[in-house]
This record gives sequence, structure tokens and C-alpha cells, in this order.
Amino acid sequence: MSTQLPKQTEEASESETESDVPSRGDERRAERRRRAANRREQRQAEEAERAAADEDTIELRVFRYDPDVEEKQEPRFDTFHVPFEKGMTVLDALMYARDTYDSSLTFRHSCRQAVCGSDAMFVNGGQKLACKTQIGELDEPIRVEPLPHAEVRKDLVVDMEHFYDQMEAVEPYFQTNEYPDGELEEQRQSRENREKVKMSTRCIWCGACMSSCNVAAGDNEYLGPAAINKAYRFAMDEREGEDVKQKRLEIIEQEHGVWRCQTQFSCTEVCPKDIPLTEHIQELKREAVKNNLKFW
Amino acid sequence: MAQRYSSFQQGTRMWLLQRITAGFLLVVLAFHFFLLHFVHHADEVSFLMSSGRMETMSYYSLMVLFLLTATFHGVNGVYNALVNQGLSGTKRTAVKWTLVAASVVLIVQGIRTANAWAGIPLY
Amino acid sequence: MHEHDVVVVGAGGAGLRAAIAAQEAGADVAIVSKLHPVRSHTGAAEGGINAALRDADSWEDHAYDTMKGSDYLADAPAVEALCQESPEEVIQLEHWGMPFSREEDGRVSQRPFGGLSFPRTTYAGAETGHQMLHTMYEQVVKRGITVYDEWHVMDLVVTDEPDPADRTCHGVVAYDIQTGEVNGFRADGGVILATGGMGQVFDHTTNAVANTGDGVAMAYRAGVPMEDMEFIQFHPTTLPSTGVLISEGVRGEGGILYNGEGERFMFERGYANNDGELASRDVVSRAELTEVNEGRGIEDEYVHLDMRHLGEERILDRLENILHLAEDFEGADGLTEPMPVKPGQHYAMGGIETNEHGETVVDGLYAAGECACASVHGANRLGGNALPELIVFGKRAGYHAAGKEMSEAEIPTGKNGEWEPADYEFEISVGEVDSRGPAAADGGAVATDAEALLRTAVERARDRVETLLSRTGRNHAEIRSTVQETMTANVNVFREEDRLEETLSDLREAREAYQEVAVSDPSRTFNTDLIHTMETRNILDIAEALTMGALARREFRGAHWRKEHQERKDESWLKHTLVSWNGGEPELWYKPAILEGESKTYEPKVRSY
Amino acid sequence: MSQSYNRGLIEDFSRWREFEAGMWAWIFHKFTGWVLIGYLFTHIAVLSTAIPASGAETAVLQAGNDVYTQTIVSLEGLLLVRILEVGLLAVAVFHMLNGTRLLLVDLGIGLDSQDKSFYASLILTGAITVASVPTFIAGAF
Ligand SMILES: Cc1cc2nc3c(=O)[nH]c(=O)nc-3n(C[C@H](O)[C@H](O)[C@H](O)COP(=O)(O)OP(=O)(O)OC[C@H]3O[C@@H](n4cnc5c(N)ncnc54)[C@H](O)[C@@H]3O)c2cc1C
Ligand code: HEM
Ligand code: SF4
Ligand code: F3S
Ligand code: FES
Repeated sequence: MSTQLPKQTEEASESETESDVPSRGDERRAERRRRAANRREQRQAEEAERAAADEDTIELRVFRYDPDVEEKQEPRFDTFHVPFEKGMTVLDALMYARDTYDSSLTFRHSCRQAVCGSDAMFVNGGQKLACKTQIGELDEPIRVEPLPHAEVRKDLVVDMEHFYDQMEAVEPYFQTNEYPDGELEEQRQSRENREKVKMSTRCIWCGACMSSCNVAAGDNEYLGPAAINKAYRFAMDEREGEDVKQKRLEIIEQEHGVWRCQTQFSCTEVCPKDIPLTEHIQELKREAVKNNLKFW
Repeated sequence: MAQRYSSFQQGTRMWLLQRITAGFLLVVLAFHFFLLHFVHHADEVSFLMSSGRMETMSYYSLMVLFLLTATFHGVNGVYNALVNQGLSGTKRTAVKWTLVAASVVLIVQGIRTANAWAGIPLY
Repeated sequence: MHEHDVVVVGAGGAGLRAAIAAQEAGADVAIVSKLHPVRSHTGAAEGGINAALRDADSWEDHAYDTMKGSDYLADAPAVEALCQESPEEVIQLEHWGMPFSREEDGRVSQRPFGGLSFPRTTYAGAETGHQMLHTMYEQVVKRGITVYDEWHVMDLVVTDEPDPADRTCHGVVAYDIQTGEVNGFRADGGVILATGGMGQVFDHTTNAVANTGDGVAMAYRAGVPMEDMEFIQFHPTTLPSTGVLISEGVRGEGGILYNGEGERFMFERGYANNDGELASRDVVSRAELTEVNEGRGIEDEYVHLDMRHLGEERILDRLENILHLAEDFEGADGLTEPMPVKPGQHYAMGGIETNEHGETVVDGLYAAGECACASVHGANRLGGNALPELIVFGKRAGYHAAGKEMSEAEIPTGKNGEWEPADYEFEISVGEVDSRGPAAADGGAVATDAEALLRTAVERARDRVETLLSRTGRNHAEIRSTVQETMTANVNVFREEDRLEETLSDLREAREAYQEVAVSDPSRTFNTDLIHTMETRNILDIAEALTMGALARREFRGAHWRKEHQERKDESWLKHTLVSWNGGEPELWYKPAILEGESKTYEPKVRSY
Repeated sequence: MSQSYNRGLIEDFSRWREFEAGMWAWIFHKFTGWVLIGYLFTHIAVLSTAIPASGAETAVLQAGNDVYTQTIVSLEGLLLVRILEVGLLAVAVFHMLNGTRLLLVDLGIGLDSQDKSFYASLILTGAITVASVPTFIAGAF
């Protein structure tokens, strides 16, 4: 049913700009606010009832939490009934729920086409991109939670800082010591080599893989599949040259690097871009071993 | 490149050893099971039979190697599992040395047992 | 308060390139973006980047194609800058490691694209924009450029002189989405707007939810004119439920469009007897909508794009990604059923008026990328010309803001060159409903020194946030959807006078409703309700200016089709439409398009391919 | 990544239901590994009875009356021990088979069919275990 919170009047007027003693105007406004909130609640209740009565609705159970709002400080699940349409994705359903029932329902989203990587969530127990997950393929009720193993900021929004730090820890930028001489001259790269790095360049930084990996959950410093894949993307690019590759191998060989991976494969399973993460990690392990064996 | 003295970093070495021991154990453990459960049945076991096998030098060394590799593989595996779950700092050092101590005890005890069978008076 | 030499607003292709350039030129630069850089919509671009890289090709040909494609409404100095510098910029991307598709000999691949006389579209598979965005973000990481991500820029801090040409921009005010903090960013070198598209003005678009045209609206309210806003490109094959783009490749390979009665309408209904499905984007879009409007659509909404006859093998070989798109976003299996498609908003040719260095009429304020109008696309953008625009003009704006020596600009901004007032009377009043409310701010403030100016601007922004959070009223979502619906119904590919007028009055109502808007989520943490409410204001301003331009331009040029005016009128309409905010009372005016290039003049010809 | 509170408490999501092959393999491999190392310690402890036994008279040994033989015989006489041994076999066989799978994965072989090889390991483990029950139970009754 509708889970819209009645507006917290105290909360809202707590800003420094407003006076402490409520004036008559304040009271009147508060009263109006209360009435408006009631009206809204009623309308939403009706809408929800209508939706629930309708055959073709889906039940969405969404995780709610907000450290800033008293009623939401205790994490809970809210239920929304959303009319189903063919082709509907989890993101569409969430947007419908937000725009119709509860505008405080919070989640990141932008592109709606699986390229921006904002909306990785935990849907029915698996890491999924909400915009790329068809409702029709899920069992009801559909449970939507924020990504596991990440700090929840609010509702479905998690803190991505740590993930970004890991991504940026592998010197994720192209490095080479020689460029072609001629003006407007590109570096040559063979088709095979481009094919080799192709999948690894598709990562959209959604963090689903990291969230699915138990090793990353246990060891906060583990670089994680996405960052290792990023390192792979450069280490395997022939344009960078041997010496740079050497440096890259040293990065991924560190204590919390590739050796942490226990081939759980869950990263590979959840990656919305179908990047063979485990394969890339394993290849880097072998590269590292080979590289080291040379000096034995 | 050339100035890297230790040619193998810790992580690489342990990882590789875990795989190598796994490969070895695969063969020996299969042999072990086969010999002691299928060829000789459990209820036929006796000191003398064990003793008889152990007196052969090749069998004796195989078993000692078996013990060493299994201990390394198992203990290193446990250690890795703990480290992967975020064990760090002093706790980690403590666990590490406890595991090393346990391994030493296990290996010493194992070799003493083998010696007892083989008739080597070192036990 | 944060202080940097240059502040770049937006971290898509244009913003990132601008930041890198400014840093190269020695400035202390920061990027402020409401999304983390890699989430920007540049990542959605598939096709490629036009650049004359080969000996058999030349920048002159590229410029010619672009002018022709623009239906002679682009400014030649900007077009020539684009075509001359695109090759060098593309090679720069390659040197930064961008994984382009490759030829047998290891050079970057190029492919043919609509409207181009040479296959000069450089690409990286079907994900050129993604690769470009990530490659540039990698450079930003490498250079350690400061990025304030998830900061929503609310306003520009601009002085309050009566004439926009005398105003100076000193920075921006932004809202930290994570914490709810409002803070100022001072930038004495300059502010570069790179906030991307405005697709959310329509309810069916290939653009992201974040593409709400914030930069355009902010600059508009600060006194910078919006240029050529009526020119919106619609893509004929987008998925009905999400707006995800189905590439022209399907029709290129032989995909067929059917209406609800199973007719191959492109031929059977005589829309394009020669080219059929392969006619240009605007022709196909109009045909599809005509079918739907006349009752021959499917579910009164879309038509079918069928590729089953191509056979599984060929589809899997060449159009595999299309299968995934239809499956993931529409739940349709392209192998066994036709895919539903309809036209969707795709690209805004117009935007913030700038010259070829990205400078606006306000001193210290720059714009680059889709939010800007330099103008290189005129009345119609060629596929593959937006991405080079990002890097060429992003770089130029970055250099200029950082104080690097640049040539004298040839394109005048504001009313500094030739201009004429508009000859159109609007029946509906436009602009601010009540020009005294806090939302009415002109971008100006009554102080002159930068520090004080910023402080007042921050205060005002805080007040605005507090007001929105504390009062009760309407939810922005209803208002936003009213705007989107009326725009899609009346201002999309078909435009008729009555309905445009009707739209202006709908927008008026929406504006009035917005006066009572309130945010119901009281949270200070990640309050997307608040962000969307602020965005809705921007959508309103843009929608209005767009509709005004569409009403005023009484001709059919490029993407702008008018029922009452079915031909291109070169004698009277070789001019840009501009709308100035004027303190809440929008003013429409024109300035001539510049067709004289470096060494030749681009004479308008009939645009036929 | 860390977590500020235990979200699992809010609602039991029976998350494991969604685990894919690779994850199960990882869990089983861990479990079996720990069981094996645990057994190794126990095993050596039991076998150590051979040390005092070696001091016994030849006749005692021949009669099987030494500490070692007695321990083993009494242990093996317990049905529970026999059953545990079958369990041990299952654990060991799975660990070996899945270990082989992991070694192949490390070599980059058959990553695409990693799930199939896991199921194969499970089935083979089951088959081998069942097939060896007679041998293990022999003489227990
Ligand atoms: C599906 C699709 C396919 C396309 N294909 C091609 C193609 O093949 N070839 C081609 O040349 N062009 C193509 N285009 C067009 C081209 O991709 C876009 O025009 C271009 O990417 C826009 O880039 P940008 O940097 O201007 O804006 P964006 O990449 O949209 O970036 C906007 C940035 O501004 C920030 N921002 C916005 N508002 C605010 C605010 N208020 N405060 C702070 N930050 C803000 C956002 O966070 C974001 O970082 C395509 C477009 C689409 C939608
Ligand atoms: C028979 C052949 C064996 C093979 C092929 C094998 C293979 C492996 C492999 C490849 C790993 C590493 C898993 C990883 O790090 O991803 C491993 C882990 C382990 N092995 Fe074995 N192993 C064998 C026998 C044994 C034996 C006899 C023992 C007990 C002494 C044992 C105990 C362990 C333990 C404790 C782990 C760590 C499990 C964990 O990660 O928690 N293994 N094994
Ligand atoms: S590797 Fe895949 S799952 Fe991981 S962040 Fe990148 S796209 Fe997401
Ligand atoms: S899930 Fe984790 S353990 Fe390795 S294979 Fe993937 S990184
Ligand atoms: S909304 Fe961009 S990836 Fe889902």
C-alpha cells in the first residue's frame, strides 16, 4: 500500500532561517500542510487500491532507509503495486512508484539504456542493472534492495566512493613512452589486439561485480574484479609497450590484487556488460607467474 | 626490472605453491584412498601391515612428502581463506604463527609415527 | 566556498575535454557535475566521430557536407573550425588510448554515415561515445583534476548590469546531492557550461533522465540568449517504452517498417517511393507519426520494424546488439516478432549562443557541447558531428577560459553584431509568472565585487532550497509530465500554428502550477525529489523558448516542419532565432547566419541526397 | 566494502537461492577443504598410537593386540565411524574433482563451462560415493 510518510513539519522547519516561535502564519501554513498531506495520502491510497485490484499489477517490495528522516532511520521494506506493461523494466516500475506514490523514493538512474551504470541494485537476490531487467522475467513479489556490501546512503543509493577509489588505484590511464613521429599519425594496433581488449573496455563502472564478490566483501582492500579488469584493459593493450606492462603487472600482483580472487565467478555472472571478468583475472595471474618465472 | 632481487613476490609464490601441491595431492591422495580402502579394507588394518609398507624407502618418502604437501596445502588454504575474509594486523600475525606452530606439530608427529612403523629409532 | 581559476559544469565529453585543455593551459580547474563523469550521456553515443583523416578526404569536404546538412543555417566559421580541428582531436584521443576499431593495417577504421561524401566516421564498435567518455575521464584521473561529483549546479553567479553584454560571470552555486549542502564555486578565469542535452523536455527521448538542459536554462536566466531552439532532431526508430535507440543499421540491412494494417507504408502510402525505409530521419519520423495519427498505428502508438526476413544467421552476424536491446528494454524477440518503434527526441541543435571559442555574451561564461550553439548544426545535425563538436569546442573553451592566446572570434554574440527584432506577436504571455519571487532571479545580484556576489547568490539558493523543502504544494512530477506531454503532442515532428499556441498556454499553466511546487521528501541526504523539482523549472523555461522559436519560424527548414509553411524560405529566413530572458520577459530576435567561410561562401542549394 | 548494519535482518531473503554455480563451488570447496585439514590433524593423532605400539612384542603385534591395531579395529567396528568415512570420501572426492576444475580454471581452460564442470563434479562425487559404500561398510556388521 502507499507508504508515503506524512510530511514532517517539525523536521522541515528546523532550518536556521526560520524563527523558533511559531507565528500564526506558521501555524496556518502547518495546518495547510497537514491537510495537503492527508489529501495526498488519500489519493495515493486510492491509486494503490485501484492498482492492487487490477489484475495486471506487480508487487514491488523496496528497501527504505534514510538516516535523516526519523521514520526511515529503521530500515524497512515498502510495498508498491505498479500496473504492468509489456516491456517494463525494474527501473520503469521504480520510477512509476516514485512518481505516483512516493516522491521520496530514491535511486540513481540516468541513461535508461545500460550505459551509465548508475542503477545496479539487488533485485530478487541478484545484482542487476534495474534498467536492463525485464519485470516479466522475475518472480513476484519483486524485492529491490541496494547493492550488498556497500554502505547504504538512502533507500537504494549506496556509497560508491570505495569502488571509485579501487578503480582509480590501478593507474587507469593509457601510458606509453613512444608516440609515432608524424603529425596526425595514429599508433598502430592490430585487429587481434583490439579484439583481445574489447570486452574489457566495456565496463560501465556499475559496481555489480564488486558487490557480488565475497572476497571483496571480506577484504575491503581487495582491488576487485572491475579494477583488475581495468588493469587488464591496459596491460593487454599492445600500444603501451613492454616496460609499461611490467609496471602494470606489479600493480595487480600486490597483496590485495589478483591473488585474492578465488574464482567465484559471481562477478562474471552478474556483469551486465558480459565481461569475462574471471577469465581476465586468471589470465593476469598466469601473466604474473610467467613474468616472475623468467627470473628464476 | 633487473633490480628485482626477489624474483617471486610472496603472493605469486604462495599461489603457485598452492596449485602445485594441489596437483601433487590429487595423485597421491587418490593413490592413498585406493590403497587403504579398496585394496586393503578398513577392517584389515593392523600395525604390521602399515609397518610393512613403511619399511620400503620409496613408500616412506612418498608418505612424508604427502604429509608435507597436505599440511602446507591445507594450512595455507585456511590461512588464505581467513585473510580473504579480511583478517589483518596483529590478529593476522598471531593466526599465521599459530598455524605455523600447528603445522610443525602435525609434521613432527606425523614423521614420528612414520618412523615408528619404519623402525627408524627417531621418535 | 570553493575557489578555482576555471570551473567546468558538466563532465560529459565536452566538459572533460574543456577541463583537460584548461589544465594544460596552466589553470587550476575543477569539474562540478550532478552525475559522476562516467555516468554522462556521452556514453550513449554509438555511431562515431566525423573527422577527415585520410588523404583522399579533406576538411573542406567535411565542412561542405556539414553546411549542406545544416540546411544552410550553420555559421561557417564554427563549421570550419570543427572540420579543421576534428582530425587532430581524434588523433589526440587515439594517443590517449581510446580503443577505436581498426583496419587490417592497424589504422583506425572509418565508416560511411548519412549525408557524408566520404566515409569519415571514426568509430569504436557500437560504443564510440562510451569509449570516448571513459578515455577522457582516464586523462582527468591521470592529471588529478578536481571533480566535485554529485553536485547539482543551481545557478550562475553573474553581475547585474542591465545589458547582458556588460555582465561578468564569477562562478556558480551548487547543491551537494550527498549532503544537502549549498555552496559557492568561485571561478575568476571563467565558468564553462557543458551540461549536455535537453531531451527531458519531451516525454519520449533517447536522452538520459539527467538531460534536463540545466545549463541552457541557467545561462538563459543569466542573460545569455538561446539560439535556434526550435531545431530538434527526432530519431525514427526508438523503442516505445524507453526511447532506446535502434540504430539505422537495421533499416540499412533491409529491415522493413509496417503499420498496424500490415502495409509497408513507406512505399504503399507514398512517403518515399525511391528510398522507402532508408529515406532521411525526418521523413521517416513524419511518415510513422502520420500512420499513427491516422489510426493505422499499433496500439495507437507505434509501428513495427521487422527484420525477421533477414534470417537468423544474418541478424546474429550483423545486428546482434539490436536483438539484445529489443530484448532487454522492450521484452521483444527480434528473431520471432517485429520490434515496436516510434520517433523519439534525439538531439537539440540549438542552445546557449556562443562564438567559435565557446564564449557567450557574458564575460567569463563559456559553453560547449550539446548545450551550446556555436552554431555547427544549423537546422539539422549530421550523424557523427556531435562528438567532434564536444572535443573541438570543449578544448577551445577550456583554452580560452584558461587565458590562452586565441584568434579573434568571427561570430558575434548577443546584440553585438547585426540583428533585428522579431516580427511575431505571441497571443499568450510568456516568461516569469511573478517576477519578484525567489525563482524569478535574473542570475544577477546587486553587488559588484565577486566575493559578495557569490555570498548573496549562495544565500538565495539556500533560501530557495529551504522554501521548497518546507512548504507544501504540488509535486513537480505532475508539472513535468504536463510539459512533456504537451511538447510531445504538439511540438515534435509536426508543428501547426494553433497547436503551438495551445502549447504556449499549457506551458503558461504549468508555470503557474510551478509557483506552488514543493518537495515532499524532507531529507538532506540524496534528495532527488528536490533535484528533479529544480530541473523541472529548467525544463519549463526551455520548453517555452523552444515553442516560441517554433511559432516564429514560418518556414520548413531542416528538422523544423510547419504545416502552414511547406518550403524553405531563403530570402527571409537565413537567420538564427534568439530568445533573451530579459529579466523574466522573453524577447525574440534574429541574427543572420554566416555563410562566408575562410575561402568560400556556402551558397544555399536544394538539400537532396 | 563494509556495511553499516546488517540488512539481512530486515527480511530473510534466502539469498543463497540465487547463488550461481561458481559461488556454490566456492562454498563447497571451502567447506571440504576445512574438513580435510581437520581430518588430517585427527588422522595423524589416531595414527600416532603407532608410536607406543612399536615398542610392543612381535607376538603382541602379530596377534593384533597392540594399542594401534586395537584403536583402529575398535574405531572401524563402529558403524558411525564407517558412515563418517563415507562422508569423508565424499568430501575428499568433491574437493579433488572441484580442485581439478579450479586448476583448469587457473590455466584458463574451460572457463565458459565452469558451471557444467561444477555440476559434473557434484554428480561424479555422488556416483563415486555411492559406488564405494559396499567397500566401506564391508565387515562392519
Ligand atoms: C543515443 C544517442 C546516440 C548518439 N550517437 C551519436 C553519434 O553516433 N555520433 C555523434 O556525434 N553524436 C551522437 N549523439 C549525440 C552526442 O552523444 C551528444 O550530443 C553528446 O554526447 C553530448 O555531450 P555533452 O558533453 O554536451 O553532454 P553530456 O554527455 O550529456 O554531459 C552532460 C554533463 O553535464 C552534467 N550536468 C547537467 N546538468 C548539470 C547541473 N545542473 N549541474 C551539474 N552538472 C550538470 C551532467 O552530469 C553530465 O556530466 C548521440 C546521442 C544519443 C542520445
Ligand atoms: C586431492 C587433491 C587436492 C586438490 C586438487 C586440491 C585443490 C585445491 C585448490 C586448487 C585449492 C585453492 C582454492 C583457491 O584458493 O581458490 C584448494 C584449497 C584448499 N585445500 Fe585442497 N586440494 C586437494 C587436497 C587437499 C587436502 C588433502 C587438503 C587437506 C589437508 C586440502 C585442504 C584445502 C584447504 C583447507 C583449502 C582452502 C580452502 C579455502 O579456500 O577455504 N586440500 N585445494
Ligand atoms: S565489470 Fe561489469 S559488473 Fe563490474 S563494474 Fe564493470 S560493468 Fe559493472
Ligand atoms: S567474484 Fe570475486 S573471487 Fe574472483 S572470480 Fe570474481 S573476483
Ligand atoms: S540507468 Fe543507466 S545503466 Fe541503468
